[in-house]
Amino acid sequence: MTMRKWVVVPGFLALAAAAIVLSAYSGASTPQGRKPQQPIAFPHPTHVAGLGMNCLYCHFAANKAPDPGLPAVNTCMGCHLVVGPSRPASQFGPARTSAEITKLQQYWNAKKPIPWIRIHKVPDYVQFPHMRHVNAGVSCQTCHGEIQNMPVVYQAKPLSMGWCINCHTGRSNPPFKARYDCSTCHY
Amino acid sequence: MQGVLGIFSELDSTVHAIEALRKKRYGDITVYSPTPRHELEHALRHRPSVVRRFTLIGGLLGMTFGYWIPIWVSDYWPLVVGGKPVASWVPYTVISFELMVLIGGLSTVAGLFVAARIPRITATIGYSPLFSDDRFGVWVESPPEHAGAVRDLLSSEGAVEVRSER
Amino acid sequence: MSDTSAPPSGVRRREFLKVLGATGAATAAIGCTSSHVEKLIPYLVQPDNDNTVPGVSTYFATTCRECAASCGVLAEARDGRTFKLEGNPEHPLNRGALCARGQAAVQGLLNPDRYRGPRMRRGNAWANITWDEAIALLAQKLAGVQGAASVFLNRHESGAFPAFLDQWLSAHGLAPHLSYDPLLDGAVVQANLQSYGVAWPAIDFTAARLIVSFGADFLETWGASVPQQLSFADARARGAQAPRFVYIGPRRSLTGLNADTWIPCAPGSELAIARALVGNGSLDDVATQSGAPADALRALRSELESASPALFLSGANVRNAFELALAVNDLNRSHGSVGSALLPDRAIAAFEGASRDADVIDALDRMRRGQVALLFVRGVNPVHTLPAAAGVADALAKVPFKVSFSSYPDATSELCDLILPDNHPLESWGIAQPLAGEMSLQQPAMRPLFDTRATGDVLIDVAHRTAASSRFGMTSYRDWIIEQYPGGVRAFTAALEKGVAPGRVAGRMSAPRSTTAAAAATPAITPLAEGEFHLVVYPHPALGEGSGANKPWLQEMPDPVSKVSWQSWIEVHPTVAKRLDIVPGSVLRVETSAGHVDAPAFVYPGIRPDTVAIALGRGHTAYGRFAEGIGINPLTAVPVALHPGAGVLALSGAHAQVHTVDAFDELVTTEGSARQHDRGIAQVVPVTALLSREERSRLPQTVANVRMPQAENAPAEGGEEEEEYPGKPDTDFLPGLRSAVAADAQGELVSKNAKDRGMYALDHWSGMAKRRWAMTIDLARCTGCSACITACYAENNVPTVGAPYQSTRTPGYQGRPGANILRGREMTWMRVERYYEGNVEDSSFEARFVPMLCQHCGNAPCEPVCPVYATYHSPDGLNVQVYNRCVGTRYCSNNCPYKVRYFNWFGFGEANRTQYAWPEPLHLQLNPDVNVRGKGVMEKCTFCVQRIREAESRARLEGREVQPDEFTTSCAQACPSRAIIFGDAASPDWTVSHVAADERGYHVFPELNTYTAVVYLKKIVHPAPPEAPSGA
Amino acid sequence: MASTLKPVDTLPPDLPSADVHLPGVKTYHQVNVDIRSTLHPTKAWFGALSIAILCLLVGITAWMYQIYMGLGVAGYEPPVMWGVYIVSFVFWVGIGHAGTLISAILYLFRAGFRTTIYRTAEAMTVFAVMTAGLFPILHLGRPWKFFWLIPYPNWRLIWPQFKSPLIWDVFAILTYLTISTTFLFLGLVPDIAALRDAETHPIRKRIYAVLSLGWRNSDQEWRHFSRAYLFLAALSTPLVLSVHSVVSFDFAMSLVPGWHTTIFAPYFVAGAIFSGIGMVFTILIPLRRWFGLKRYVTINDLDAAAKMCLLTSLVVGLAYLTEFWVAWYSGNEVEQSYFVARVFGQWWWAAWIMLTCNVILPLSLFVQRLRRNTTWLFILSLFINLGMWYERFVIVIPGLSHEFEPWQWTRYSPSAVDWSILLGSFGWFFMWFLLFCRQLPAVPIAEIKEIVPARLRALGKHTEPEYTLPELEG
Repeated sequence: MTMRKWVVVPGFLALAAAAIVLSAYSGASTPQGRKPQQPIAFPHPTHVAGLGMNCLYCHFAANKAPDPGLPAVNTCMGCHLVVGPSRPASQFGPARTSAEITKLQQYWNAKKPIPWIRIHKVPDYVQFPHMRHVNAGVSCQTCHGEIQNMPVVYQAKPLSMGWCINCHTGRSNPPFKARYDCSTCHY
Repeated sequence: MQGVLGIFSELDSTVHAIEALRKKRYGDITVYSPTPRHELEHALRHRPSVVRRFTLIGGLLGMTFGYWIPIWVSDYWPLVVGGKPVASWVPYTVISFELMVLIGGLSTVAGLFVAARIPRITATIGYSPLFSDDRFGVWVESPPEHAGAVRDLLSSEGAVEVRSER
Repeated sequence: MSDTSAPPSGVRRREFLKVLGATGAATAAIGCTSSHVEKLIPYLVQPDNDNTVPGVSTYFATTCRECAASCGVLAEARDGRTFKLEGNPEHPLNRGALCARGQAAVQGLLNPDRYRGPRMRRGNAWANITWDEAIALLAQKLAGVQGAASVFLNRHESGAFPAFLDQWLSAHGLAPHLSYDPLLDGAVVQANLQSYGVAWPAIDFTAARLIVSFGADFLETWGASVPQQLSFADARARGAQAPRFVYIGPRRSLTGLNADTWIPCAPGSELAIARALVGNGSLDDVATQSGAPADALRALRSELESASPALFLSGANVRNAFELALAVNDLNRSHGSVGSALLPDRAIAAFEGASRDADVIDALDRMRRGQVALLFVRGVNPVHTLPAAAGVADALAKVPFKVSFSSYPDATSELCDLILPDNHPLESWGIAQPLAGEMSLQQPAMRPLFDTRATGDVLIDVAHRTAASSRFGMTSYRDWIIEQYPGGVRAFTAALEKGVAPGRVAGRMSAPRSTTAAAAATPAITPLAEGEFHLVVYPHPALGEGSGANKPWLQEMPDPVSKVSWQSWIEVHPTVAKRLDIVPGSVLRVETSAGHVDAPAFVYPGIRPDTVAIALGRGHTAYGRFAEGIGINPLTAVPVALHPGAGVLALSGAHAQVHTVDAFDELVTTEGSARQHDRGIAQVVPVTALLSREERSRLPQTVANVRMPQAENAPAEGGEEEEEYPGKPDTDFLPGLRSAVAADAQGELVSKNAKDRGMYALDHWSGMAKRRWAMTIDLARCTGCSACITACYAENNVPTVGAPYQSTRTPGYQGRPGANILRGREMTWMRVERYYEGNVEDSSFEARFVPMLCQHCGNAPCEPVCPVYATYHSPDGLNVQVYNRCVGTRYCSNNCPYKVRYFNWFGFGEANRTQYAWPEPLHLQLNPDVNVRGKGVMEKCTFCVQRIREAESRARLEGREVQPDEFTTSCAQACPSRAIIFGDAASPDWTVSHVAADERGYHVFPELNTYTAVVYLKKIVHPAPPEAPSGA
Repeated sequence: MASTLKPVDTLPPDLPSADVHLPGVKTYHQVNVDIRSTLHPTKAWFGALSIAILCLLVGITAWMYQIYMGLGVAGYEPPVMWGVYIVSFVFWVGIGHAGTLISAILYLFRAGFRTTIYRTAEAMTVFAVMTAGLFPILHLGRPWKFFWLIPYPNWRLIWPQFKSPLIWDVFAILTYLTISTTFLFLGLVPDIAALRDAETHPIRKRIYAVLSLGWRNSDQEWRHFSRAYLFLAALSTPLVLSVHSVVSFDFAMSLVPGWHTTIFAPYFVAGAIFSGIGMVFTILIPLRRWFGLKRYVTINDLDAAAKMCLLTSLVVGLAYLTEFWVAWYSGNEVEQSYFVARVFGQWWWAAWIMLTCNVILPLSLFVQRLRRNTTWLFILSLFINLGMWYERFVIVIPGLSHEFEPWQWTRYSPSAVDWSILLGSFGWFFMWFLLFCRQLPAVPIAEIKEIVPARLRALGKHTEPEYTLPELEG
């Protein structure tokens, strides 16, 4: 009765192949974990965990506008005019000169904006108003991950529709109350 | 397993051979024919096939599934279209019907495979390619001591060829 | 304004060009779009004013300069780009409304064919130069030119700039400039100056009992159209108190179609009729010589005896226009409309100070005689807007050095030697003087897009290099106007908030010519020879005299009368069509003494059989990709006819031969059938059947509900009685409107076994199901002007599809302007349908305009047929279209009885495609809050859901509920006749819920049980009063 | 058993009786020989195949172009949002129906003439449905998203909308494809076994062995087989009726004038069978000539099929009339103005093509001489195919172009892309059929033997009769 296997096995293979193709094709693979090289290796831990700066200090609009606001170069220079590249020994490490701050100053002197590489992005047909989420008590970490501990920022969450809906329908922990009507995000 | 194979060229002699063998009870009989002939079926007096049960169960399963999926899906994320009830059984009857036919049909085939023991790869002993052409065959599963008697019976019934196989 | 040295961070994320189409492609290829490497460019220096919160719009109050009227606008800008214009509610002139041309100013600002910097002619080629070179060159050319040896031809505008210009010219010893406005009705201005001493008295239609217009198209380009429309609509919506409107002219323009009675008369015979109405001249003689029906004239005269005040307007652009205007002024005086309906003391100052056509013609003669050494042209295109017979091009050829300040290459600037591209008005400072006592301020809403400079600044820089430097100490034109501004810089900056301020800015030093023009003897109407036609030439309602032609919105907007776009046409009467044996689209040749034009015929019942009419505005030889080679310019066939006294150019009235040409040029029209086949789409109610609401309430209910006598407004197949008058107080169509989903009103919504009814439950915390967004459209107000269409294009990133370059792949019509529209692929989410009623063979036919948009049905037929939930009903009553879910089966469109769903046939929204609708920098106009749809996706009106959600977010941010009438849709906001009202019909606090209950309210196709969210209010028709026995 | 005992030779050729259906076929062996002799590629066959593939390539090219450019390159003219593709979809689904009807329904009715033609019809069904299934995908605005119509668990947590007739289509078509394929294959199994046993070439033998599932013609196999076959037929019978009803729901469930009518389900099913039989003639008549199967597919069988064709044609004609009557009787002016426009409007010619080909010409089948004239049947069948395509055209396009909103009334003219893709669909269909008919028996072997009298001892000593047969009519 080997014949049975002969008939059945290709069938299973075909099904499996179809399933794989379909899932990949339907965009099931999200860029979760993307970790691109940034022009300046900005250390969030140093600023947030170390200096205890508030996210809103740089991303100033996150609580009042759809877009979180990207810090202008002069925002950085506000401190880094004083805090130069050469670093004395401190709780952050031994004395050294920070190549990154040098780069920052180069950009500033060249009057060039810093070409950051975008990591967190919902598709363009999704309207994501930051202020609605921030004011509803959704922490930055909920979507961006433990960013204060990320030496190099990467995409911690899938940012897929199912993932959004999970919160919006209150299945998250802690549960949130939110609309899950399509026209809340898609128009 | 061993037995005697008689190859016939006429239908009626095959029928007569079967009748005779059934009287003698030498052992299980398998009859080969190029096409299903009711004469043979009458002679063999089989019980009704089990395939119908597969069909029934498959059909019922399909029908249930065909109602369950759309209703569950609609209520899973309630969206109103055209001011109609989110989950309404009427339109879902179509889905249900189609799935009944689909699963019912497939399980019928499954039933055939199980009941008729196909697919099988080896043309087991006691088979001749002529059976798909124009010859009829009678395979009698019989112990050696009966072999002789069976051969005589078959040839006397008009088998064009009789051979023992093991 | 932001630092544009860094591309605004918003732009890339928001022009979702590839969204849908390419997401498909991308997902097919790599699984997810966001794997693309995308840069985030921050500002270098954060603008310290909090104007630029990312993702939040800034509004700059400024002034529209598309026509001389200078309405106030709010320019919506985000991340340093201006992408939308809306009327300024504070502005006394337009009170928040804005016409199509005004809204399209944005496309002028972001036009891909703008001059990118100064250039000069070297031989036959253009050479780009720097501003320093340019200014030095101009300064050097100025030396040695004196007085009348230079001509400065400036587009007529009110306010500070003319004064500045004259000052500058005189400082250089040059003659004052010519303020040329091809759209301004010079004859009326001259007559008004003579009769009232003001150029243009404000008009209050509400005060009139009868309106008689002698070819004055006050809803289109005649005068200040927006305020006139506002007032006209207010008047017409007054039901029983509304004035009747009689239109006298050879052709029914949009204004004429809005009239209750049309008296067709031969062009030029209006004067005779006007005089006969005063009493001199027997009506029958006039009737015979003017071809107007005598009984209609008699009826009018008898009606005049009772109707007072009666408002008369003249706008016929014929040889005796000036005398006509004077006669009309007399009529107004005798019928008591002066001071009531016609308000000289509230004059519209914007039209003051315009030069007469004669002055321009005279200047051309001097050029031709070689007496002009230096010519400045700014904002006008005389080569295109003056009759070819005037020989503008030859005259220009005689001028050794010609300077153009034009922002776009056009027929005139192509002939000039030095191009100093002016900033777009939205990039400039300025002060306009719309009303005598009101200044309208103009401030930049955006940094200059290209290397252009405001003419004022250029002239000042020039002055710094010449002897006149002493008189121009200031560094910029802005400083100059602040010097002029009463109250100085502080008052000025304070006023910028509102954009308008009381007061008057110093006008021109040299007043225009003395206004006592002698009324010439009436030229008798020369009778037509055999086979001759009168030629009527009129400005296109949207393109005007042609300045609008390079704006795709205006090209695509179907002409309100002919519904033709991207094309010129010749209007002929059906009987003529029969006689010539032609069909719509057959090419005709119109030939006059001056020349001839060929264009396809549009068979139009609203024109006299002995007249043909052609619109101005198209036929540009050079005006960018959206205008060149599209249509024809009738002025090539118009002889120069200058009024001896008033010096006004008459474009209409020439005699023309009409031949058929053996060619067919299919009309690019959006019109299917012009008759509504008794289907009750556009319904009317005779004014006699209207009772004011209080009268109604006093009646016992039974009487109140008595069925109104109605012309034929019963829906074709509306079986039940109820369907025939949905306006009655206890009408049963409102439940569908009062609740988000009709089924909700009918009880069950979600199946019993559902765990929760989700957001459709009325008690859901979000309260969405408590709302029902709805709209009312008052057909008594709607004039069909189509401003709403443009507003929708602007707000919702609706692509224009008619440009020639978009037609390369359209089967059957490759490369032809408007090919996609010929194939019915226009994308407009909102259309204005124009239906004829009555007998189109004679002049008594009636036209009805119906703005048709997604009706957001409570029982939407489109929803249940979509296999993927791409369209469904939101709890707050919207019929939502989810673009990114749509797979494009187009079943929804098949099932939509209103046919308001539009499919994206090509990649109109995909930057890498030939059909792309927003070639750089036009893409900066895209509304960041709205998706740009890719190919293969169905789209439709969303009730501006982005505005709804934005208002909800704002309310949430400020911890409050959305206030009644807090926001409205783009079309409602723009509508110059306030016909559209949007809001939450489920809440009594919103205006819309009351208007929807009006007795004139009705649904389209109620018999289909769709429970639409759009309630139309029946048009009010004013039948002529029974003729008084005294008449005749 | 008595019937089988009557001697064959006593009957004159080509006169059918309840006992002898195929006078030209004397023995079982002859059946094997004759039918196996059809299974070898010939030059003509290669020629036909390459033409089919050429057409297919044209279609594929056109589709690629359309996917890249967008649907705008097709002839759509809104609000005519459905065009040639949907027309062809319904056309091909309809073609499919005759196969299942003949193989399933006639099987239940024990119609004699069914045996010889059902295999061809059945194969035609499968390939026609394979063709039809392409069009709904092909006419999508975003075909690469077609799988959103299939319910599968996904990361968006969103599912298809099961109230949409299009989703019903998905289920109906897929079910129909699966079941008819199974049905076809099941019938093939004993025949493949026969081929296997007669095959000498080792590789072919192996392939046949696998395909025949090790079939041994044993009594156990036969009896389960015939039960299963019966049940499948019993399931297919309502299926075939349901499928085209569901297809008709695509139209009947909408409110487009001319679509929104309750007559559509029976009307479409009748039309489907009618067109299907037409296609059967188109395929079978040349086949029996080229494959020398005249002894098997006898003129009597064609005659019987022609009678069915006539019947369905009359039903369709009645449906046409009923539509008009309903429109008039309903008093619905929108409906009425549409039906006036249908016959006298811009598409009067299409309507008249439809009426001529589907109602008038088939009336000729009342004449027996024409029924038994294969040439006429073939010509008629071509007209029927044309007419049925135009029937769907007349249903789809005028309805959409003449809807509620007069302002949106419009025209429609298919583009080159439309026609190329339609051509491609024919290429696709015939490619499959040609591949089939030279590899597998287009006439059943085992089942033919059911209607060929078995050799009986009663006829005396066995002498293999060498069959030299009279040339048959037709």
